[in-house]
Amino acid sequence: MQIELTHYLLLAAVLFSIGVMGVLTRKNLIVILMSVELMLNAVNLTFVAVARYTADLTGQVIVFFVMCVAAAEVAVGLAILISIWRHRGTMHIDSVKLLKW
Amino acid sequence: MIPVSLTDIQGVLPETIVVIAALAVIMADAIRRGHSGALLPVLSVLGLAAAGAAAIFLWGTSGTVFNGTVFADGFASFFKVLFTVIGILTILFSPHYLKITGVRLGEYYALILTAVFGMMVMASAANLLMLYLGLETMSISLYVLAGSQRGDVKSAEAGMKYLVLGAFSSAFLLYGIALLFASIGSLDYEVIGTFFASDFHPGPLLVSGLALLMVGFAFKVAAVPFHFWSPDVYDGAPTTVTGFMSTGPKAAAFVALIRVFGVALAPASSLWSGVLTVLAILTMTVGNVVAIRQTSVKRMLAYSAIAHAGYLLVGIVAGTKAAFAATGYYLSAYALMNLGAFAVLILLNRRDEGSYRFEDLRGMGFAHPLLGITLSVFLLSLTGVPPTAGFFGKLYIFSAAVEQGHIVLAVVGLLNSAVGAYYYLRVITLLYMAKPEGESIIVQPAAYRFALVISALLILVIGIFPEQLLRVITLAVP
Amino acid sequence: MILSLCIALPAATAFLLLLLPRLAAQAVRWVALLGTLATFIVSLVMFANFRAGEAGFQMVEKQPWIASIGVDWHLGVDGISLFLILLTTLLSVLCIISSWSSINERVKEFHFFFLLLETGMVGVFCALDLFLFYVMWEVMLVPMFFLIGVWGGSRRVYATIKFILFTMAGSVLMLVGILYVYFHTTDPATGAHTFNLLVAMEQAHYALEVQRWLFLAFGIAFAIKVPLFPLHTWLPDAHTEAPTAGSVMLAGVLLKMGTYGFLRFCLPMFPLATMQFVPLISVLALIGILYGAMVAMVQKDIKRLVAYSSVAHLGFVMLGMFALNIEGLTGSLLQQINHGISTGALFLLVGVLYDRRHTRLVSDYGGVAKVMPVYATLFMIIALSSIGLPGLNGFVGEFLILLGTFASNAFYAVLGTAGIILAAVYLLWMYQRVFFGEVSHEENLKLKDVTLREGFVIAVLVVLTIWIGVYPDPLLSRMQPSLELVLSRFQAAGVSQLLVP
Amino acid sequence: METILFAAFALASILAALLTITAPAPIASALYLVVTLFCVAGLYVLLAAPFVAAIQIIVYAGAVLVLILFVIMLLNLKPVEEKISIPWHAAGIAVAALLLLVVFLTIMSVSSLLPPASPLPSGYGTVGQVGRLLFTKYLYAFEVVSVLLLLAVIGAVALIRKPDAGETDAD
Repeated sequence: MQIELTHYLLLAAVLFSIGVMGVLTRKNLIVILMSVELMLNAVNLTFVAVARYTADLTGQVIVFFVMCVAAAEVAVGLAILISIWRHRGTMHIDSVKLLKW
Repeated sequence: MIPVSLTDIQGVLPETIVVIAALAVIMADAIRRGHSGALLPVLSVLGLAAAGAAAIFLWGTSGTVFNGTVFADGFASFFKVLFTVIGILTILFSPHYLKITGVRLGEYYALILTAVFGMMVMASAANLLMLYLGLETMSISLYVLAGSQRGDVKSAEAGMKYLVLGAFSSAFLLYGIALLFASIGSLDYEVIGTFFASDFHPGPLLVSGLALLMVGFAFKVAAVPFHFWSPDVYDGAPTTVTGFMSTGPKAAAFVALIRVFGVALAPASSLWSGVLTVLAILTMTVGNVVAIRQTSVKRMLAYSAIAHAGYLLVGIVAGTKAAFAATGYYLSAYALMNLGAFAVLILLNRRDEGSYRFEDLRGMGFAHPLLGITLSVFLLSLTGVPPTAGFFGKLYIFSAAVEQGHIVLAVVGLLNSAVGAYYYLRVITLLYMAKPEGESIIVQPAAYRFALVISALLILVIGIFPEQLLRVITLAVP
Repeated sequence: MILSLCIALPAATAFLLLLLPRLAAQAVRWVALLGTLATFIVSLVMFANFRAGEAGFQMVEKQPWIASIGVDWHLGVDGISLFLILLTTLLSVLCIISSWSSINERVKEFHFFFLLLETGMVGVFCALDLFLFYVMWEVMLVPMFFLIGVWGGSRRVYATIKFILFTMAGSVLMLVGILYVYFHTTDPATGAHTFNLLVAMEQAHYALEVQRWLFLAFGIAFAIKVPLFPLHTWLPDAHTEAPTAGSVMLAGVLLKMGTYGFLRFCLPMFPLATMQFVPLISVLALIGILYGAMVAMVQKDIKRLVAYSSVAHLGFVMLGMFALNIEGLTGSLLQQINHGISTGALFLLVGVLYDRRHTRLVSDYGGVAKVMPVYATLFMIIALSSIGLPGLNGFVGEFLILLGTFASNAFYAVLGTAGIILAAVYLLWMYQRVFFGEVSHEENLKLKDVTLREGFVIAVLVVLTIWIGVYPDPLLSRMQPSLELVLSRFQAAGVSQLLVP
Repeated sequence: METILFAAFALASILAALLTITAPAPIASALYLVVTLFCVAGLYVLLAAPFVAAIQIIVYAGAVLVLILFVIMLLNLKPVEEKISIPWHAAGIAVAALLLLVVFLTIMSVSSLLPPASPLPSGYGTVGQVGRLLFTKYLYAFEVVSVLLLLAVIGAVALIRKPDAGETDAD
């Protein structure tokens, strides 16, 4: 069987949905951050696959940028997590009770 | 090969100045840690003013720079000026707030500048990747700003919530971009526009991509039902940042909406205008109805910000040049009135915990005439009472809707603004028609008073004589 | 120029007041008085320059304002608006005088808002541009909001919010109507859309279906202002809670903005729809007349009683207007002026009593005529004018209205007459309980009669009631050509045959 | 061969992703995420994107995940029972499933229209080629992203730095 663009797109869709599910069903903030990373990975996979099947490098360049953004988001996210941890000693959305989720 | 020409650099001159100013602020803060006094805000304001001047200087250029990835047109210039105004006002309101809340974060001003930078990138993006990068630059600055009140756990949690939902929605936006890319093969607005303008059958992949893109945008402008994050974030963030967040990013997101949906995707409007109409109606109505029930003025303003996003969506739905000009006008007016309202709230808040209860405003109007008058002007403008800018903006947006035959949308929107009158005027009744609770002494720094008076006057001036501003915007609309 | 001056003078005076020191209450009063007086004199000059017998607009001014969307500073006066402007400027002067001693707190702010209110009201009656009209219509809300809310009675906040919300809900619908008209009006000179009312009227040839919607969009806003039953519920609260000057302006002028709106916009622009709505509005007007009168009868508070009497009187105005013949229209317009004079005077009179005793309950009085004979006399004349006694102004108006109504629908006229009888009952009954009999409360023994200042204010209005009652011709001759022009719109629309039932 | 590799990476990545979002201990989640990232990197190689694959491993697996693990260790996070209500849980799964269904059907319906694998120009996906595009068309984007990284660093440091003397700390 030949692997087509369709297969990559489907795989990306599955990974993206798993990420969405993680964000929506977990309460541990750090796991939620990781789920967002899953979603971004799925998007990246889509870009790279499209780049391959259209022989256009643009897709790969975009992925480079998305990775930078993802890294920045994680860094800031973890910093805020630590500052919450200092106050509360926990990482659950449950404990974030001052603001309704 | 030199990939950069002078035109390229000129096209992004305001952005460059803002970044340089941000770097200068960081350096100054590092050198004089904790003893910088008024240096940082002064540097920031100067930088923003220079950037604004540069944007005005660039007025009249058109086309794109950097290989078609960045617009250097009047529309971008207009919004760059608006962003610098928003930035300057926010910074003028900030030192006092940082002092009373005990925040000593030198990075605060640098982050305001980088957020302004991100907004400028969004406004001038001619490519979906640039849009995404501008959005993220702005958002990450805001995540940190929202969480910057380190003594207050509410602030950190607001920052976290903003970050999680921001990243979540960005992922949707990006997935939408990816699917569009898969079907069109380019991210340039121009190519997308040509693609849609030529005869096409919207393939399912394209429709899904558009839908995801729209979900992403809806999150960003806090349109119902993707609004639930915004009141909490607005409530928890430091109040100056809340004012900033509810005006600048909203303007930036709407410029992008105009450029992407209003212009590039205009030929495919049958695909999205129906959905956007429903979103607009829901957003206006839910925002207003929920705002009525709030007990904190800050939360009330947060929900009403949702309602205002609904009015602005009407402009996108109407989809004409006049409608986009109206959106630009309304965003300018909204920036002034909303920032101003938050700024007065900061001064009037009598409790330390930042609760902003309605009761705290009792009788403050006569006790503090300047604050009372300016807040009244801001609130009347938010309500949409003539001769304020808020009125003219609303009229202009809804007239565009009526012109395009969206009469139901206009009726719903205007009835909503009558609902809005209830909770905005309630604040005024407390200011002037209730007995004050004891004496209160309020510090009013000169820069603060200056910024308030200027904002209020501007609201009246562009409300009574909108002609000049209208002409400028109308010329700028792509 | 003269109309702009009429609008600008009060506003300029208002901002002049802001420059005065906060505590110089007396200076504030004098400046405000001079400002309103100057405005009144200017409006008298305008009256003198008005050419009777002409139907169209006179003293027209037109300056571009927001050129890119076709908004002009466009003013003019015709027989319909002439007397409403005069009424506004006159009542403003009288209100300032009457507030001389009753407003002692925040004097500067009070006069500031009052003068802005005058600006808005004169602006509404002068505007010949739909946008300008709407702006003036809304601008006037803000000062009224503050006048009721800050200087009003105990339930003032509730009353003022209710007033604002009712008015705004109506006016936003009107705005949609205005925008629709705007996009169907093209300036022949420029080819762009315009808010010019004269052009809009010329080009108003809408299909019946469209006219119906537009009539509703405009009409609901006006009906709330009038107020037409069942949209009247804001009125008793606002009138009762407002300070005397506010009540006088509310009753005297603000309500007329609604009836003026019908006359200026709905009738000439949407004649087909107007015809269709005649039965509905007539019935609502009749309900208003009877309901207002009956509710007034059972009021314990004198001011509330006067407020409900306004509902009844404005019912007459609407009834006459929707008779759609020249007698009815003339009577309707004249009665608007009359109501302004006599109800304005009634609120002023109630204010005089309230200033002395700080109560408005009928039961707190009795035998007042014995201690305040001059006051009682003035009150009697005004009450009789309000009832419609021949020889006083109310009679002329009501007579014309009933004449007009009888010509179009005799049944309505009969019911309307019942309203007049009821008016006599509630006013005279109240008069009897307050003024006649023994002095039942000791405090009332020491009541001082009207001062020279108070007496002057009311005397001016009494003279007017008698003058209009005896010699209404100067008014009628100036009104009728313009009203006939309105009626001619119905002939032009091909509905004249429908006018006879 | 390619087919087998794709199948292996695909299945492994899906499995690891599922484990990432279901593992009770954050540290386990992080490790499963590393597996997913490696699988995706493998797919990038199959897609003729060796440069991207390298960055994926260096930046993601190398830097981001290490950062996450570091924070987990630093804060000594242990698995805690997450009291999540059943309807909320179900709703989350439903939304994700619906999304998947829609996108899945979309892709299936257009699968015949998607381009087949075309022959690649020489040097496709190498550092030089990617770099050229990066520094020509996307030069400005590159500048923007550098500002973004800078501000992220500044922001992160600002947030976790001990409050300055005099700065109030409520807790």
